[in-house]
Amino acid sequence: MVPLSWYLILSGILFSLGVLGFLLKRNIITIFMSIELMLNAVNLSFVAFANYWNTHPVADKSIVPLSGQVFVFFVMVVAAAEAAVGLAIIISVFRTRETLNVDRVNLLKL
Amino acid sequence: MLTGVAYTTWLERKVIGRIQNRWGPTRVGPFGLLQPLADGVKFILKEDLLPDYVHKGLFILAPMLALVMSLISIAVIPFGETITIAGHTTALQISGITHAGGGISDINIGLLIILGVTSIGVYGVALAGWSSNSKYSLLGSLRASAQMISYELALGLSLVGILLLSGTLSLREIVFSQSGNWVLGGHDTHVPHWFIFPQIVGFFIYLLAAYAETNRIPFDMPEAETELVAGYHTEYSSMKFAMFFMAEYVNMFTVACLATLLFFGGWHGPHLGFLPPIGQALLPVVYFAAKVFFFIFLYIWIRGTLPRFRYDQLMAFGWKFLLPLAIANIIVTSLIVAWGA
Amino acid sequence: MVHQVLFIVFGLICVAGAINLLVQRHPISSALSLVVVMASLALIYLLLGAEFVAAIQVIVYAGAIMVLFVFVIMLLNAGAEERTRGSRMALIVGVPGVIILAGTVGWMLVSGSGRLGTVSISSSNFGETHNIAHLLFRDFLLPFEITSVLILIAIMGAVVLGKREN
Amino acid sequence: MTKNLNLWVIPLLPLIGAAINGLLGRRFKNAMVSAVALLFTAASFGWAAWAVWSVWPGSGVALPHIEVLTTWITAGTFSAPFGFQLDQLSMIMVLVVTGVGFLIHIYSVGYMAHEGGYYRFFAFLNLFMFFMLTLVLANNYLLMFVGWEGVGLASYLLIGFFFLKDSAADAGKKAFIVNRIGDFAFLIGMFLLIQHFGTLTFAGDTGVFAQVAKLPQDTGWGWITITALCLMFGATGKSAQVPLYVWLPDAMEGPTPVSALIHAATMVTAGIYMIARSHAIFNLAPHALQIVAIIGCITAIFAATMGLAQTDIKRVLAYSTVSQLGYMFLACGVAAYSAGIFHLMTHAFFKALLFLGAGSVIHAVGGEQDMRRMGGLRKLIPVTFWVVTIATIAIAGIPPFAGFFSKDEILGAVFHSPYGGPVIWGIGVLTAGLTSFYMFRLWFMTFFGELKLGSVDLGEEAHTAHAPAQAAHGAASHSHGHADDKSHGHGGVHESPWVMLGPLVILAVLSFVGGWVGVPQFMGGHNEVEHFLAPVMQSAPAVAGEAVSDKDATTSHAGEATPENTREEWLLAGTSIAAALIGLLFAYLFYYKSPELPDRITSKMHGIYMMVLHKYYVDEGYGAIFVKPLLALSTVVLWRGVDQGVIDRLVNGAGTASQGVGNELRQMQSGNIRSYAAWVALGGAAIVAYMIWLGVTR
Repeated sequence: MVPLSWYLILSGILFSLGVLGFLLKRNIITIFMSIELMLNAVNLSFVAFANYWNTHPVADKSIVPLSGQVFVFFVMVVAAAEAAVGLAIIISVFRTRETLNVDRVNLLKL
Repeated sequence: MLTGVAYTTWLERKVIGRIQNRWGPTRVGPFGLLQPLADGVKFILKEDLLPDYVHKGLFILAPMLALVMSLISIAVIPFGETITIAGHTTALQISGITHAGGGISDINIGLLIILGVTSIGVYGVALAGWSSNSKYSLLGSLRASAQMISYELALGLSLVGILLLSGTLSLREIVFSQSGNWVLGGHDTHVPHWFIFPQIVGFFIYLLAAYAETNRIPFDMPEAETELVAGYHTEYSSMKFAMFFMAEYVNMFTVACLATLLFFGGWHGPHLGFLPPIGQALLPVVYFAAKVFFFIFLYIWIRGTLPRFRYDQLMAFGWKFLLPLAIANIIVTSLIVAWGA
Repeated sequence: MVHQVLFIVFGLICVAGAINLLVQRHPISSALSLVVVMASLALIYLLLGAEFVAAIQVIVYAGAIMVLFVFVIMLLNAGAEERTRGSRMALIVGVPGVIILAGTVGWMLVSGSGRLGTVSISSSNFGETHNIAHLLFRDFLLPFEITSVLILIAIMGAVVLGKREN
Repeated sequence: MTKNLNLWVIPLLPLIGAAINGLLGRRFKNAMVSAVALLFTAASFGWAAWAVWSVWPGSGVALPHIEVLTTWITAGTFSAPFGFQLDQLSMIMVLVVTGVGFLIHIYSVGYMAHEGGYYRFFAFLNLFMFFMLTLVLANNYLLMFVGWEGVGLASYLLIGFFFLKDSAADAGKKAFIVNRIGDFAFLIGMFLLIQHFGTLTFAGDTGVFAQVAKLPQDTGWGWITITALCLMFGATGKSAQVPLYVWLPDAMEGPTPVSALIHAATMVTAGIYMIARSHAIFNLAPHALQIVAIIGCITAIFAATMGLAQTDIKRVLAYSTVSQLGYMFLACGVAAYSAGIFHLMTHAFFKALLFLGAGSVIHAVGGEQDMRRMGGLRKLIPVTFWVVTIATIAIAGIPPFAGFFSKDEILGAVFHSPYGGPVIWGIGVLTAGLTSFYMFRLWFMTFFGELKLGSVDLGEEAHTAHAPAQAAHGAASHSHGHADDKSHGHGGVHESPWVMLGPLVILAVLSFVGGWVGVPQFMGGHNEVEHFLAPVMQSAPAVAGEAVSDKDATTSHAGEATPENTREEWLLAGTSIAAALIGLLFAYLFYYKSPELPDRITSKMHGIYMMVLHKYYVDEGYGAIFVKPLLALSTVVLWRGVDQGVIDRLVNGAGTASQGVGNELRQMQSGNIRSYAAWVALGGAAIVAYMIWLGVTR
């Protein structure tokens, strides 16, 4: 059987890669994808823990095993909403600035 | 399977021919029965040319993706009950979870898988249009992907009613839950226990959405010959075009099978006692095939008769009519179920 | 054993996809590599016995969100990104930050892996849909409703933003 | 039986008035302004009267009647309530403040009619009322201190009312600073109280006095004595005693009603009130009492002598005020607090009357303040003449006018008290004589002889020229303040309007009969004031040695009037009357019979005269001893050294440093999303590392 730590390490790697992507990519759409990647990494650890608590139930029922998967569901909803709004924003930005390069969209300063 | 697809094309051409008062293919073989074969040979023998200035990887990937996804989706569809051959009991189904017995049992989220796979299938279209660096293709694929995304919602929601009634996601169990006849007020109305009757609205939503999903007339904007040459597969030729072609027809099959399974009781049908045992065993498959054939024919029929929508009409129809209707259908159904429970 | 092999395979696919997402310079390629990541994640979910989540993962993420991305990329006809030197900070501050993050977390996990147990497709009906449904519509009803409101707002926001100003 | 009198309303009403006038008054007509001011003051007076009436002994209300609104400050175990207290002492004070204040408000309506900043004046006046009432009604030292500081502020504002004039502004500053010195001591005293009692509340089981009562008498120089001395020093500041009296004469820069209200009737008595209020502490500290007595008597005699030579009418009154305050101090010093309060009351009447009368005179002669230019006004302004006459007799201490009883009360107490004794008593009597002398001098110079307006003989001018600046300024002040008077018909001598005379008459009546509430035993009266105040003063423990016993002999125990006791009393009373009459006689001789006599005398003993005229050069002395070194110190060390050298450098350094840092940090604010993300990532990494570290270490 697979150790829980493997899943967690995998999710950690994915998360770090997502952060790196956010930092290093110039294309705003790609940056969004990096965010999605991070969310997915988190989801992975959620599901892994859900399974883990199912197989190692705690004495008191303080932890509902399946709740991890429910959280994944919520995360997906949030991700969907975020993607919808974010992409809409990207489109409007593109309309005004004619670019997708965040380095060129740097009006956010004094 | 692919043979079936090939002959579907033949059938289509014949039927359209009849509808349009002409013969359709007659030269190759009796009634042109060998026509699909000839087509296949032609596709294979043709030079597989790759236009310049296309994103090669994606250009090649796209049709494969489309075909593979469509095949996967049809793979999970059960077309019969378990059958016992030489002591091995196996489900009449192409893919599933192999369990200890070595046989194949059902995937208990089959429906979801089909939905997911079809949604992946969108990439084929989108990538095809985008990779082949041509405005017709791009526009076509844009239309196609937009249309697919939009109608996926209606499609999925139209199935929720079924799920509410059957209470499962497994296609096989959905079919089982349609066995027998409707029993109203204690006495047996000799109407088969199919979900078409309570879900007539859902059925029509499903049908329309599915047609849109498969880019068939009257929703074939993506390949509207008159507007953009051939939509997303303008740049494609020979085998890759064939793949798209096959993918489309396989999708048609999938849709037909799903309609059969979900609304028309799958392989259930009147029990015929006079047949020999082997016949008895094969009877459900026959019923299933018959129903699927009906839907395929329906496809062709509609193609032969109906004109094409305008694109904005299409979108408006999808978002402003189908979606609310589907939601209303869900609400009503769930209320009824809750009231019955 | 089978599980471990499968996990390693899919995990490697995931990481490869993620790295590819970073390496690729064209958004479409990145998007596709992300799709790959998600698909393999879905399979890992199946390994964890969470069928429903896996299916949802495919449908929502791969099928809806990523398609939306691709759609937008095609709509804006985004070309390959140019390598602008926008931010030194990203390099001299962010990258070390990420390294610290990954390093600490990884170190903790590796060192603590002994204490953590293993996971498996345990009880058969674990990830079944109706369990999740019960949880979702009984215990987590309020969050569910709130998320629905959230997504409604998101739709409206998207519509408003997408409108042309005229 | 306790009932809620909402004492807080009494101070609040003037505050509202001040707020309305101060904020909106600019747009009001003068009539509106005065209406508001008078309305709220009158209401406050009415409420106070009602409150006093409803807690009057015999009404069954337990005294002191305390109403605590809420807890005001809480610091550790110490907590100061926001509460008001009404007992016999504060009853008298409240009535005096509101009553006299109201009268003076009326008077001001007429007097200030032609001044600029009318609304400002009344706003300040109401503000002063508010603070003064807070002071006298407070049920703890801290709230009292608020009032204490507040009246200081109000008096500063009002002294500097003609702020365009340097002398006025300077006088205001002087008053404020000198008061601050006293307040500083007061603060230290409060800190000592907190340190030892942990509270500042007056009454109650845990109150200061209840705790003091348990303490033995401090015959040495223990902390009680120190505390008492601190309080006493604070009192000297507020009520203008040696050595801090110097601000009061200059305070005459303010409009005359202000001088009447603040610097004669009410504020300057705050110190007396405070000492009387904390008599319990003083009773335990004989040395402190002794010092109080000595200071009081020195002040009295000093100020009296200074008053002799002054030619500015208001200054004469100012010094007389100082000397009268000295009397009250003396009374407190000999533990005859009730006598002090009695004198306070009567003095409030006749001194307010005198000031207002003087104001009326000044008004009449169009802003002239130099008595040498007056004279013969008797015919011209009869009403003023008569009321001033009454007041003069009253202050001179001639029966049956108010001043006599209270002053006699004090002197009697002094004579018996161990802190007083014959010597101090003698000084007191001498002071009484001097007082009547210079008061009648004023009287004669102002109202008799012939009017010398405008005719200035240079010889006198030369004197006043030497005189310190304030005199000249004082003269200037009203000619400035009333600059416009001449322009519209005030040029000729004329009687003041009735809005001014009315209060004068009322006050005249009061200062005539005001003393009768305190007719001592041996004259057949029975000293209500004593009995009235007895409960409060008795709350002091009877451990104050002979002091208390003697006090009793003169005050509450005066009931058993043994013959020799009575004869003695008569003797004392006679002496003081005699002194007063002698003073009158001399004044008559010098300033009516033979006006040239003073000049001869002055020329004979010129040194002393100059000395007296210049107020013993005290101001100059202070200037030389304190002010100049202080100035030099602050210029060289504080200003050049500390302020510019250290503080400015620090400030500028901080400024430049933050600029530099900002310049550096602006790089961070690149507007580049990725940079921000980088910082976020770093922060997240830090947090995660920290949490892991926690987990590891745990």
